[in-house]
Amino acid sequence: MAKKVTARRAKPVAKKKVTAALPEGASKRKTKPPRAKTAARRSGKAPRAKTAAKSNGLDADMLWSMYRKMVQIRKFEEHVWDVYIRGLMPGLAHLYIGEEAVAVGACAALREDDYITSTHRGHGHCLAKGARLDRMMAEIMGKEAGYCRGKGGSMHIADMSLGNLGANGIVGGGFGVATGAALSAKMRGTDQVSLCFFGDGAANQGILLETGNMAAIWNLPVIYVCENNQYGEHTPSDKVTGSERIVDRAEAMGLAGVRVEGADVMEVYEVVAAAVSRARRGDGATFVEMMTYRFRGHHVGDAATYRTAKELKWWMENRDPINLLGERMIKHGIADRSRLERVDEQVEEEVVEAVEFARNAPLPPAEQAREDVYA
Amino acid sequence: MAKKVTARRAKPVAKKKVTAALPEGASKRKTKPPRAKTAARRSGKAPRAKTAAKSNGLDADMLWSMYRKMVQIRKFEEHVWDVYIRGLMPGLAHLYIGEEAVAVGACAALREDDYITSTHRGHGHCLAKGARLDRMMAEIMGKEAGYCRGKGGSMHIADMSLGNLGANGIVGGGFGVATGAALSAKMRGTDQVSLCFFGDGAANQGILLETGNMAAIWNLPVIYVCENNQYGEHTPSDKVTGSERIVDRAEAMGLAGVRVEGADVMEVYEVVAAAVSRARRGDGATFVEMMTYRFRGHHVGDAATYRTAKELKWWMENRDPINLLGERMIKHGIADRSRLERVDEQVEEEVVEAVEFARNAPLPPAEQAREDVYA
Amino acid sequence: MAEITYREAVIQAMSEEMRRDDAVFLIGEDVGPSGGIFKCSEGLFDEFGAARVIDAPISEAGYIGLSVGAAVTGMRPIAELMFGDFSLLTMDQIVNQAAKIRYMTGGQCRVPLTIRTTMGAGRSSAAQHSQSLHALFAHIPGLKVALPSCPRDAKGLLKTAIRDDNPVLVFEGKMMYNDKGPVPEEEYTIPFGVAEVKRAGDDCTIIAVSSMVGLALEAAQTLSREDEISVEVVDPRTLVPLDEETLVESVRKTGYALIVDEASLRYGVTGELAALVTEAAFDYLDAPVKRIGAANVPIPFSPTLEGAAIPHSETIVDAVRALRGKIRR
Amino acid sequence: MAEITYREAVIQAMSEEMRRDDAVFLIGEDVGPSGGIFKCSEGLFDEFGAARVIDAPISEAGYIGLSVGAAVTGMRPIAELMFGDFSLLTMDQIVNQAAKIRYMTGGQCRVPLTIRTTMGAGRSSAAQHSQSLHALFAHIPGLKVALPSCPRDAKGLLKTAIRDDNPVLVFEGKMMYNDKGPVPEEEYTIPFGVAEVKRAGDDCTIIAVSSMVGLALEAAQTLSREDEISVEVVDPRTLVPLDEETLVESVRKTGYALIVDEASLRYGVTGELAALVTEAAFDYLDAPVKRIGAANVPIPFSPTLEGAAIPHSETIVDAVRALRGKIRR
Ligand SMILES: Cc1ncc(C[n+]2csc(CCOP(=O)(O)OP(=O)(O)O)c2C)c(N)n1
Ligand SMILES: Cc1ncc(C[n+]2csc(CCOP(=O)(O)OP(=O)(O)O)c2C)c(N)n1
Ligand SMILES: [Mg+2]
Ligand SMILES: [Mg+2]
Repeated sequence: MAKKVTARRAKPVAKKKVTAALPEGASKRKTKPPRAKTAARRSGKAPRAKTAAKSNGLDADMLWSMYRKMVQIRKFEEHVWDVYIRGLMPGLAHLYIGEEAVAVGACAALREDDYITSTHRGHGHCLAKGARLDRMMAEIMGKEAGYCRGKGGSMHIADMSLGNLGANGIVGGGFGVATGAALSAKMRGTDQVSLCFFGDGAANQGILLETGNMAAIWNLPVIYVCENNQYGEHTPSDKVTGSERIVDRAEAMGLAGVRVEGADVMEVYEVVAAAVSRARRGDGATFVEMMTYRFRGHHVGDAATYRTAKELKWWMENRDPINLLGERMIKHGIADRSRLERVDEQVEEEVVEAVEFARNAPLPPAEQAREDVYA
Repeated sequence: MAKKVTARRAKPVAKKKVTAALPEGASKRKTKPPRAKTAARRSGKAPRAKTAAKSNGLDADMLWSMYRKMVQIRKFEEHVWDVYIRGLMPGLAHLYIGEEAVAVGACAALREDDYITSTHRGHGHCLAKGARLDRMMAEIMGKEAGYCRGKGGSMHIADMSLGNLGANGIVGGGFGVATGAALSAKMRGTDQVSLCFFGDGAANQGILLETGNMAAIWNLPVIYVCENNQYGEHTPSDKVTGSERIVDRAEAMGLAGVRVEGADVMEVYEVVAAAVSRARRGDGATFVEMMTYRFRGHHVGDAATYRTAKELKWWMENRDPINLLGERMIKHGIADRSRLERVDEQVEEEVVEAVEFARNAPLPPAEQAREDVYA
Repeated sequence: MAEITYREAVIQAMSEEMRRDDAVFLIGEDVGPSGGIFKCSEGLFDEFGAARVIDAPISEAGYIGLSVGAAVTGMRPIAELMFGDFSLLTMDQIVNQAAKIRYMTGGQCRVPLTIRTTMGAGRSSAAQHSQSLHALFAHIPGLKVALPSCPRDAKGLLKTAIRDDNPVLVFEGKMMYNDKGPVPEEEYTIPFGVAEVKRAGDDCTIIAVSSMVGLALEAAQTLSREDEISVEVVDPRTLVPLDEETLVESVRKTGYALIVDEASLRYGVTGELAALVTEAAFDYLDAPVKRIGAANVPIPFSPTLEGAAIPHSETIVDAVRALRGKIRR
Repeated sequence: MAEITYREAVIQAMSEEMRRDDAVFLIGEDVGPSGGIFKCSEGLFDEFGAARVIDAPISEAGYIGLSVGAAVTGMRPIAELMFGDFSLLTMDQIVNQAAKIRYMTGGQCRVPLTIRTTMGAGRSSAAQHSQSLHALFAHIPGLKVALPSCPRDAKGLLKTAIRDDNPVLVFEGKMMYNDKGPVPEEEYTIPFGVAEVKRAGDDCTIIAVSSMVGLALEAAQTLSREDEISVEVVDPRTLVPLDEETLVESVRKTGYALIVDEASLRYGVTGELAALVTEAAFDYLDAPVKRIGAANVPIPFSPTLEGAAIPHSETIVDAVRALRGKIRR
């Protein structure tokens, strides 16, 4: 497995002009999606990447690491799909395919002891925060060797030893935990930060206002990362969201806000890194709206008939975060196709191994159902 | 009692320059309060008074009516205080003294069949929407003749026959009901509007985001009236509110927003009237933040030691809505002091009568406790 | 009678009532064009349009709040909460507002609000998508609570709920959506507060709700076949109002009672039902009333664990055997 | 032993634990400089400062959510919900998050979260400020629930709650805040799951919680004086965990049991307690267990109505008389 990408290891990436949010690999002519308003725009208050992006050379190690992690997530999810189809997995899972750059870019800006909270669509967050493929897959298959001993499944994977406070089956369920972890870090006098992943749908849960407001008044070290993939289940985001930009809600609560092209892992990294240093310095919370898209249905088994093939195609062709990064690495002479393919193959092997591990791992014995209720 | 003031009867009032929010009666030098940011500012989207303020003469009838209603509320509350001190009232009450212009100006812009929802500090709203003094006082004293047969008390007065859907003991409890009444009006194809009173404290309840967003996406005929009296119980609003202006939250949800000097009953009327016509036309919801101040403690019995005597004095001297209107009426030759005093005396008599009525009214028999649970 | 699924029964109930009364509308997440995650509103959007089949934002407290406001001003909302677990986000609206507004205002309004939600484990959906939370609502004065256990009841009780002028929570057993059963072709409703004897018997009464009724009927067959114990299965159908009489009568007849619910046992509804029938049938009881519920644990994900946490027909069989084996002095 | 009020006991418990452990902090509405609406945090702000005594916005769900996050990352929050009624705004955080996060993650974390809130009617506060909602939480696996009935228990149980590594709800009886009682001068805690026999007796057991314990003790005096009935009063003190043994032992001894709770009777905790003791003491019972609770109505405002809706010591006296008068065949 790829080594964990942490901000401590991270060397500066090229400082891009922050308003030019389009990934270099995307042709300018093809960039307008059939629906949705993806144009990145920054609020005046938005933090700027400082510490993390002070030179203008590309850090090859870091790019390779991010590339590898995104491929890992992609292949992991493809195997989850496969495992589901083969009937090896109980319940359901919500795949992260298409959104990899958000988790990977964001978590690359975090230290191992920083916190994240994740969502029902959480596999990508977990892997990006350093979770192991085998224990993840084991959890998804309900095995005792899984992260949660089989008690949580796909929707509740956590690895507290790596600061992953857990996925949540309640849409918006992470706001409280993440903001409370930030309060805790502040009270304990550490410089940890807390990062909350959530969707465009979750942004309509009132608790966003409540926790965001508290983050603002108490200047908490929290970064809210809204994954605006433009749908909540089968419903288009713009049908159920009053404002054009979700990030505007943050400013109205007194938070710094910024909207980002979520398919560009470097852009994501840069903006989150800036938000992280801001939080670590004690300058408070930031809200980042990431424009992204899921390439699969809401969950395994959802045929996603509520959106057009054309729309999907546009996103897959123009906003595949793995392609975009790969092309850029090639362009900058950091990678060539064969090396990229080698990574793909290596990762594929790792994931297949993880699936095999999980398949062969035993189910938890029934009596464990009564354990872990109380400490 | 004064006749109900409705928008149907309302003749146009002087069209003031909307940015000059200071009431004419207040000296320009004294207008900065010791704390809090009262300067009225308008958002670009804010509705403008149109239908209601098309001429520039003052409507004397309407001013008298509003004056009388404000005096009625003031005196009613003073008697509630008195009744509390004398031990004639069970439980507690939250007095509206100092905020009269908000309820009276806002309700003057409504029709009888329009809806309001009210708060724990609700007596002013109820009276402004046309409630009777005697049945209100009877309710507050827990009598069977009260609006709620003694079941609700001060915090739950409703008069559904006048569109008053009730006060609420849950801070923020009116958002759902008010917005739902607007949805209902729209579905039933009437042109009724719904007006939701709530405090600066209530604006930190997440349901504001949820209902405001729905009002925006469905273009509902609702007016959110935030009574920013700068405290929630003992806590100053600015300590617990991230954004400087609460109204900014509305715009971020896609609503029109405006901030108003809440001590100026005409300004309040004008702005709400504009919002009401906007809603009636089907153009959607408006959020109005009223800068106001309560002259008494949080509830009867609260000594309000958390604020300075100086602050209170400033507000009472510069922002007493009854004084401001009275002075303006004198200045414009609509009233003289003796006529104003006569109104005071008449109203005092009415309120004393209401208290007597309530005192002599019987308590509900115990068996009524089991009635009204189910329809 | 036609055989239809529990899901179809729910859809029929809604569509019939929406045809019958313009004031009825449906609001919930993804209930519109997509027909709902459980496909329980399929066809409604096409027939009634966007104005009456409303896709809500993910704002459960908010849209239940709106439904209360709509209900007191002339509409008859059906609000769907996809998973019963999400009702926890709306407790203030349901308990502090919907259940009390009529009472607090001295009877000035009616609250014809139906909240449809789901209950039950068994799908490996883990702790936040598997709860059976009806006890929380049954405890609150001002609410009514219905738990249909078969397609016929699903339709009849939901129609009654929609016509009721009070807030009603209808808990649909999500494991039953595909179950088929006979449903009358003609228009019908099922009154609240009327229990049904789903199977008559003499030796032991099982009081069961929701999908536990099916398990109890299965268990009754086994017990009849293998033990010659004749079990009577009674389904209260509504917890509030409750048909105490039918329950008590059955227990007086059989002298033994087992109460089965899928919620976690502790402080759930089985305690109340046991206490009620014990008090009313004390002198007829040959053994103390027994109760079965889920283990007092959050519902776990893995099938081995989940299976260990919830009742099965074998659990019921064993309990009845133990009960009948224990003869009172 | 010093005589202090229930309120002072609460304050002492918090200040002692805050001195003892830096991880403990208090968050709630107006708990800071003003010392709280019920004056239950008086002095804490002065001693511990704004960093540990935090005035929250009126965002109950939000700050309970923050408390969960703080609890799993090394802090020990005490979150105050002024009125128990407001807990309904936070059910998702308490039930879906706090109660389950440890279990769902396979035991990866602890949740040392104490939620202090209030219960009880009698102040003419009407339906939204008078509820006793402990049953809702007692039903949820993963939570613990304590109901102190006197100053000594208020202090001892709260200290135990703060030291417990699980989410605990402490329901304080708001009518008891001014009640005085003896409290040990020396440091002490009261373990969870240990009932206390508040008064020994032979003829009838009364199981009561919170302020109902005081009423039961009053009733016991009357019954002793006027009827020569010797009543044993047992207070479970915590509903979860529950000391079944002490309850059952008492009922086995007296043969009669009355259970008293201030919440509305239907589907409340009395059903569970009645069912439990009936099952365990069936052969010792000379009459069915009786239960008393509030009427199944929202709590009304007017004193005549409110008085009719909640239990009184006379209600208890009458019930015991009826119970003892009814001898079993
Ligand atoms: C409180 C709550 N309401 C509803 C659901 C059902 N649900 C699961 S995922 C989902 C959509 C979430 O949309 P979004 O936040 O945009 O995340 P995405 O799935 O797009 O990543 C819904 C409604 C839930 N799990 N929790
Ligand atoms: C949900 C809820 N939380 C807390 C309270 C207690 N409470 C009653 S009034 C109040 C302050 C409300 O402040 P605001 O909304 O500004 O209204 P104001 O009293 O200033 O008019 C509080 C906290 C409540 N009644 N309901
Ligand atoms: Mg989404
Ligand atoms: Mg206020």
